[in-house]
Amino acid sequence: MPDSPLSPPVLTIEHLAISFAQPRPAVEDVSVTLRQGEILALVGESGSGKSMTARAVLGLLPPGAKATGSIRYDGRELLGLSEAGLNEVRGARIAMVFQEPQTALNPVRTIGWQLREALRAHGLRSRKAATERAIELLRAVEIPEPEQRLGSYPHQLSGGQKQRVVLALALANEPEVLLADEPTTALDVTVQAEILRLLDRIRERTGTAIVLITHNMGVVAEIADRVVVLQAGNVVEEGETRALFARPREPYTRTLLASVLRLPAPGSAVPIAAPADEATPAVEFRNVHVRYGSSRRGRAFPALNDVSLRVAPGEVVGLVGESGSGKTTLGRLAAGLVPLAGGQVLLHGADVLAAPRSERRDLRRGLAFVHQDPEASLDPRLSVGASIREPLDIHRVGTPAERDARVAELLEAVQLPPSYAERRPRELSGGQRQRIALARALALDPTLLVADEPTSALDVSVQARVLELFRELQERLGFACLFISHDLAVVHKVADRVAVLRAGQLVETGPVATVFAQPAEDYTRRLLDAVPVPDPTRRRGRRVRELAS
Amino acid sequence: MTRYLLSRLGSALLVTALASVGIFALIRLVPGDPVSVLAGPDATAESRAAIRAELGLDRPFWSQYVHWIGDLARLDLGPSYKLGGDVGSLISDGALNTVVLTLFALVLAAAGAIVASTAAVVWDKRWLNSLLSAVNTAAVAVPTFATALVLVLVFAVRFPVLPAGGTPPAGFFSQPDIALQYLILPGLALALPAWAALTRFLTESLRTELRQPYVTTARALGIPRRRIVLTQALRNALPATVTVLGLQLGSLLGGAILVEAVFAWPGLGRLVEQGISSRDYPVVQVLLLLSVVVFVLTQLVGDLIHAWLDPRVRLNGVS
Amino acid sequence: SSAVDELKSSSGKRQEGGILRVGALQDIVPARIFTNSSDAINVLIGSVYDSLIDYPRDSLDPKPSLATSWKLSDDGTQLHLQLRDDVTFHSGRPFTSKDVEFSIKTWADPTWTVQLQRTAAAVTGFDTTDPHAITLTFAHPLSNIFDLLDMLPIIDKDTIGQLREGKAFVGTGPFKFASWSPGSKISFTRNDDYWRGKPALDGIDVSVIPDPQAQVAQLRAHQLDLILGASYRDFQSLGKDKQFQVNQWNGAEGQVYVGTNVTNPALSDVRVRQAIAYALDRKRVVDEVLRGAGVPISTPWPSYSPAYDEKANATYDYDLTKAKKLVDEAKADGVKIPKLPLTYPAENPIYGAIAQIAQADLAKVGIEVELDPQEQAQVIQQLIGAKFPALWILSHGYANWTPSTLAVSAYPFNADHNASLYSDPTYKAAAEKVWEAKPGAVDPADYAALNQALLKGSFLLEIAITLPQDASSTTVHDLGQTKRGEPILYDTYLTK
Amino acid sequence: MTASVTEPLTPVPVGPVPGDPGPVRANRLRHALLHGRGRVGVVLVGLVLLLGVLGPLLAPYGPTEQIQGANLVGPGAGHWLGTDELNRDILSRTLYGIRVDLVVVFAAVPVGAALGVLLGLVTSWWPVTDVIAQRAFDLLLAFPALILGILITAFLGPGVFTVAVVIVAIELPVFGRLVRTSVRTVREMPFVEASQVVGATPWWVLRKHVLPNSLEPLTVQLAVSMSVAVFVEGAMSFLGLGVRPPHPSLGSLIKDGVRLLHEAPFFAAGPLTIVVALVLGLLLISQSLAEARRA
Ligand SMILES: Nc1ncnc2c1ncn2[C@@H]1O[C@H](COP(=O)(O)OP(=O)(O)OP(=O)(O)O)[C@@H](O)[C@H]1O
Ligand SMILES: Nc1ncnc2c1ncn2[C@@H]1O[C@H](COP(=O)(O)OP(=O)(O)OP(=O)(O)O)[C@@H](O)[C@H]1O
Ligand SMILES: [Mg+2]
Ligand SMILES: [Mg+2]
Repeated sequence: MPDSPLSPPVLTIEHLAISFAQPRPAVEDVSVTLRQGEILALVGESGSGKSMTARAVLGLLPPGAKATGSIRYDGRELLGLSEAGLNEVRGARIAMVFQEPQTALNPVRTIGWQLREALRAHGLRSRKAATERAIELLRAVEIPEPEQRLGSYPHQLSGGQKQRVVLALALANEPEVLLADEPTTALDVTVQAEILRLLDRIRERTGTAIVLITHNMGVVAEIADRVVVLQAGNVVEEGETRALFARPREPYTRTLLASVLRLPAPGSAVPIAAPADEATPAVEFRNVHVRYGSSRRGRAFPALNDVSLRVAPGEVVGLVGESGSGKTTLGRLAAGLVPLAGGQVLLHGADVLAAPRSERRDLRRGLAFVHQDPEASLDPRLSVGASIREPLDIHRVGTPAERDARVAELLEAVQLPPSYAERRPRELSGGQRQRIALARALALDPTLLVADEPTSALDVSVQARVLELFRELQERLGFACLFISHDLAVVHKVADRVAVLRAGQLVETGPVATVFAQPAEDYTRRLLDAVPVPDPTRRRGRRVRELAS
Repeated sequence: MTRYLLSRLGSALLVTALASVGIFALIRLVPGDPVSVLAGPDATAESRAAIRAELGLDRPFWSQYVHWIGDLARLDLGPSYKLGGDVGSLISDGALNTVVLTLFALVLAAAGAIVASTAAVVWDKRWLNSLLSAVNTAAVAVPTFATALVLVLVFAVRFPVLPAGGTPPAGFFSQPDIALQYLILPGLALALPAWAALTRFLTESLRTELRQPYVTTARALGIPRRRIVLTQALRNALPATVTVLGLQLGSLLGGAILVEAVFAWPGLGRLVEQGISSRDYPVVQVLLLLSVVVFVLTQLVGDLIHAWLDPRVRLNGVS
Repeated sequence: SSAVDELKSSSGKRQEGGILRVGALQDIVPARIFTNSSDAINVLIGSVYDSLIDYPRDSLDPKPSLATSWKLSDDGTQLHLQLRDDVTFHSGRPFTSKDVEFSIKTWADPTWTVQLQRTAAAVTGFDTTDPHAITLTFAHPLSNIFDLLDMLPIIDKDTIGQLREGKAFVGTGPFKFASWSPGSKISFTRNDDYWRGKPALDGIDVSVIPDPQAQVAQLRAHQLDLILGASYRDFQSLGKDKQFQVNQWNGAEGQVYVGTNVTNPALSDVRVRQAIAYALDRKRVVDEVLRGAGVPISTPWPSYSPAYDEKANATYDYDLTKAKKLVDEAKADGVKIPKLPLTYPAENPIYGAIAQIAQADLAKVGIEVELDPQEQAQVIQQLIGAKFPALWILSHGYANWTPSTLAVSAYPFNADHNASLYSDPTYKAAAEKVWEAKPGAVDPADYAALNQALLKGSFLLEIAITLPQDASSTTVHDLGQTKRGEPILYDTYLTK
Repeated sequence: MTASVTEPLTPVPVGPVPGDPGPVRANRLRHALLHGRGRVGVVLVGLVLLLGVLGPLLAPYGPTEQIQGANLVGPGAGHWLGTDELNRDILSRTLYGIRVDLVVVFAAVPVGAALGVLLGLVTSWWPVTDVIAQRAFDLLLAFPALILGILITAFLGPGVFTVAVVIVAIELPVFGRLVRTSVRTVREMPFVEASQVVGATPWWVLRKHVLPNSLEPLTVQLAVSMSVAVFVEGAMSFLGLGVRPPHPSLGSLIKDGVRLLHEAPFFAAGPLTIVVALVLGLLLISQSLAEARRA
């Protein structure tokens, strides 16, 4: 069993250092030993060198990177091996899976072709044999009807299916080591849970050793045997999963673990729900319908179907649901960015669309929008000061000097020094950019804020800080908020009420604590179950296995 | 897919229809009178009036236009004012020459570009890249007419190994080997800038493709770089290249005017020039419309090939 | 096989038959087939058709062709011609006096816009009772009737419709029209039944190559045997090459000139026009632009013309002082000379070069000129409509024929209405006088009067006679040319 | 003012966050122009520009001055590049001729670009005007440059002005389309939505966001278009549609030189070198700018 410390090492990385032509090395000193059949998690904040370490193993560093130290596999030194030498190892002995299933597959080739190509690279030339093996592989990664799927193009598969195909590719030549670089980050929680279970089963069946790179401590707790914590290119701590979670030695590990948001254990006590607010809601959706594509051409896609929802003044409503369930659409609808196909949207009791054009602008003035991607939501050409000022400029609020003063106030409100007004977005970190976006949203004193996954692009620790700030500002300023997120833990932390969307329909709504503790709907329960719990003692897979044995 | 095609076809037809009115009006606005050109300096007023009536130029504008479109619909292009003969047969000879030359140049440019850019990307040698980029820049920087003349001087006059110009005396198809020799110099002069543009674009696309995650996936599977370039990156870079190729066709047609002049290649370029200078409305109208149709068709065909090469468009109609 | 090697050959032995490959600058234009306006038309007319009489190139002494002999009545209003009886058209139909009548009447039809239309229209009576003789009656004596008979091709009346469409050209000449691909090629085959005997060549292929340089390149590459259009400079350099010969055809001259709009306020003073005439450095034009293939002139006539007068021709020899003086005088009399536009066809580099020389010359005497190159189409329209604002450069022909042909036929000289808007009773009378006279019987004094009228008016300032040239490979022998510039290829043969 | 701002929240210390990208070079494009290929391009274009500007000072003769007896003299001490058929000093003509190309390159192209950008910008926001403008651009693009040149010359007669008009007509749709693509991409960007949500009008978005964010591709295209303009001038002059004699332009000089390639091969060398240098320089600039954009 992998738990045995006696299994022999298959991959040994010693004193690996990787540098680019820039002051700080990407990886400074990393030593890791991977043992046969184990799952080793590599964790750490963004930029800590996780991916670089994994890429160095297969000689896939970006151009310009220099690596020193040693990476030994099966007694062979991999660092500095020729391209031809590496090609013998790549795929056949050590395989790698990448984060983005959407782009990791060639869009213009069928998956059958890509599987055959992977097999061909290591000697399987016969087309028939390759096809058979491809079907076998697809079956192994639990893709239904594998024979039919061979002729599909990547875009015809769902995200989870694509990630399974990527796994199948990596497993094609039965490698001894699998390097998985954030293989589930881009996926829904439900899909993520399935993929993780699949990884675990593969390890069990083939004895493949897996290096799992992730920043999600829940995932680590779920399946890793051992954990290696990286910080700024160095290994800061290493240990058996359960021990490390229970007794982190290093302060960095401790912060990392502390930043992790947790859901209450299922079935915990239900607090009494607050009575429904009788005031006019900040926003109210009445039986709204949204369709994408022209209905005239018969391609209309119903993104929202008969959804009714109210957000009371000062209330934070979390909107959750799987990818594609219509969360973003509902948020954009409030902001007037998508056309309404049916129903009504009321802002403070006024029907926006029924209002004359001139009034519509004023109605919307009390509304602000924070986008998921802090990078894309700021114009790269404007200084952050100008970006924050923009709403004031548009509505000609006060004199220019007053506007500048207001910018300084807002910066302070999001806990950034006023000197930052001069910077360009790209001179800021992700978390800082998201604060700027927040500051801009608050510029006109909105009564309603629509936040579309505002923290999903951020690191756990940064996310924690931004959420903290958000919560604080919300309490202080008392704006209502529609908070969209696929991360149930985040919603749990910030929201008063939660609404669950599924395929364009509202399935459940209610106070957060009630819904999360005692979901009325099956769908909600599945969502909650799929969330990895950052606590190795409550590991589900293990539990199942322990029960079975 | 079909719907996508239909909408493209619709806008193509609209452009062509607009163009026909525009061209018809435009050419009549050009100062200078076909009748005086035709009659010559020594003609009397009566003879000019007689010619005007004979050409139907005394009718009102709209009636002339309706007649023209009606004739076009019946594939009757009418007679040339100047050359007397039917515009259709007049153009068909020139069109054949121009089409053969342009297509030859297009094939030369496309094939050359694929070879050059895959070689540059597969080998990725410093000297090869420098050499290619130098040749490339030179090919763009030297005007077509200069290249053409230098080619004539070197390969036809100084070292007479290839014909100095003209079309193959026996036509293109009865003696293909001879025809090829006649095509080489003008084809080369015409193809060079297009080749350079295509090579640059394709090399760049291939490099971009090689940075895509799917290439990393393939590399991580141990597939050799050369194979990745040839079977995957190239396949992904082609759809966009086809679009660029379509745009190049336009510049090739433009360049053909110069090359045809230098190589005494009796193609459409000369017809356009002469047609305009002699105010031969029927010829010019048809030629200009033809150029619009070719442009529109190229775009359409380019889109088609693009769609066919890209399964996302082919199967879902999205791009 | 190599396309180039096939073309190279040189053993010097006479070749049986063979196709002569000719390069022409302009294509044929069926509607203007009789106007002598393109070199391809010249090949066509010269090869497919015969005329009644032939002028030798350098004289005005008619020689028999389809007409074997002729007799002019004493009053000069009737001409009796005896015709050959052994001639058939390419269609097989025998040639008769009716065809002569039809041909002359065709030329008199204004839609064909022939230059000698007035002369043809002055033939009023046709006696065609004898199929092999014809008597023509004229409205008045026509001094240039033989010019008409030399120029006029005898055409087949049955195929005139096809001629207009460019589908068939049927004559009695040494070669038959075979095919025409507009814009690129015209082919002729030998007429085995030619009345003068079978021509040496099997046929002629005329390639239309509008770029003179391309013609030269193809001649040098032995893709052509004879080129009709090349720049003077190219002819000069081909002449130095032993592989090629350059032929200069004296007797088929043209004239380049500067035209003036005499209604332009600055140009209405004759002194200004004369000053321009004095200021033109004609010799430089001949030397540097025409590369010697020309003669500086003040009057249009070549030296063999009956109207030629050496003294009159030297009237406007280059003289800047005289020019300057005239300009100063005119200015002193209150004539304002603003910047004058000088129009010329942009397509032809010769006009451009001459215009630039003229501009520099005129600047020296205080006349500022702005060059105004325009498309041929627009230039011709202005010529016809007499719409040139001030000055223009073009060329004319017909001075190499009977002088009256020029005076009554060439557009810029037309005494009734010309592009200069110059009208003068003395000039008109002098022109009519030399026309309405018996051929060969014009009083030299009348010619002198005509010259005086022309020089006095100075509305059209001659620059130079241009001598037509062509170039051929040395394997081509016995080329000829008519006074009208039509190549005579009947005797031509090739050597290997 | 809201209460929140008058009582500021306690600022937390902000230091470099892990993964902080750090300051990036302020102006990538300027950097690209001052190094490597870009610098070679700038030097080449600068040199040509300098020659053109200083032409009158450097030229030993006037551009149209006909020197007696100096007919087609080869290059030598008196005439570095020889003389032409009309006895004019080719070096002087070349130096003056550069100016025509400079006008075409640095005036006509920017005008065409500006018009195209303006039209593209204004029309592409609303579907109706967008369709109309795009079809009009299609129509202009459907004619090869030279055919457009021949057509426009039929109206205006040959001359620098005509060449300039032709270049404007060629560039207008190119820039119009380019801007339209930009508008389409930029308007989908979250930052545009952000400003729309707070009430920005289309005009505001176009001016404040779309245009500034399209400037980079536009500059690259500008350099490319400038090199195209040099060609168009050359080709039009080659077909006799360019500058009016006696004034020289690089294109007309090449045309004259090419006519005399047999007798005076030296003639075309000078102007051709300048054209190649100018085009090369512009191409190098556009390449380096494009590269900087991608980096
Ligand atoms: N192509 C490159 N050029 C220069 N520096 C790079 C490059 N790629 C990565 N780096 C640097 O190397 C360091 C480590 O990057 P790496 O991708 O390994 O981080 P990571 O731990 O995988 O982060 P994430 O969780 O964001 O994926 C980072 O500081 C990054 O800025
Ligand atoms: N512009 C569009 N045109 C057509 N369909 C669209 C468009 N935008 C979204 N959709 C579709 O509408 C559905 C709902 O999309 P929406 O973006 O609201 O989902 P979401 O819940 O925000 O998902 P995610 O968690 O992935 O952000 C999806 O199936 C999506 O494919
Ligand atoms: Mg990473
Ligand atoms: Mg979303």
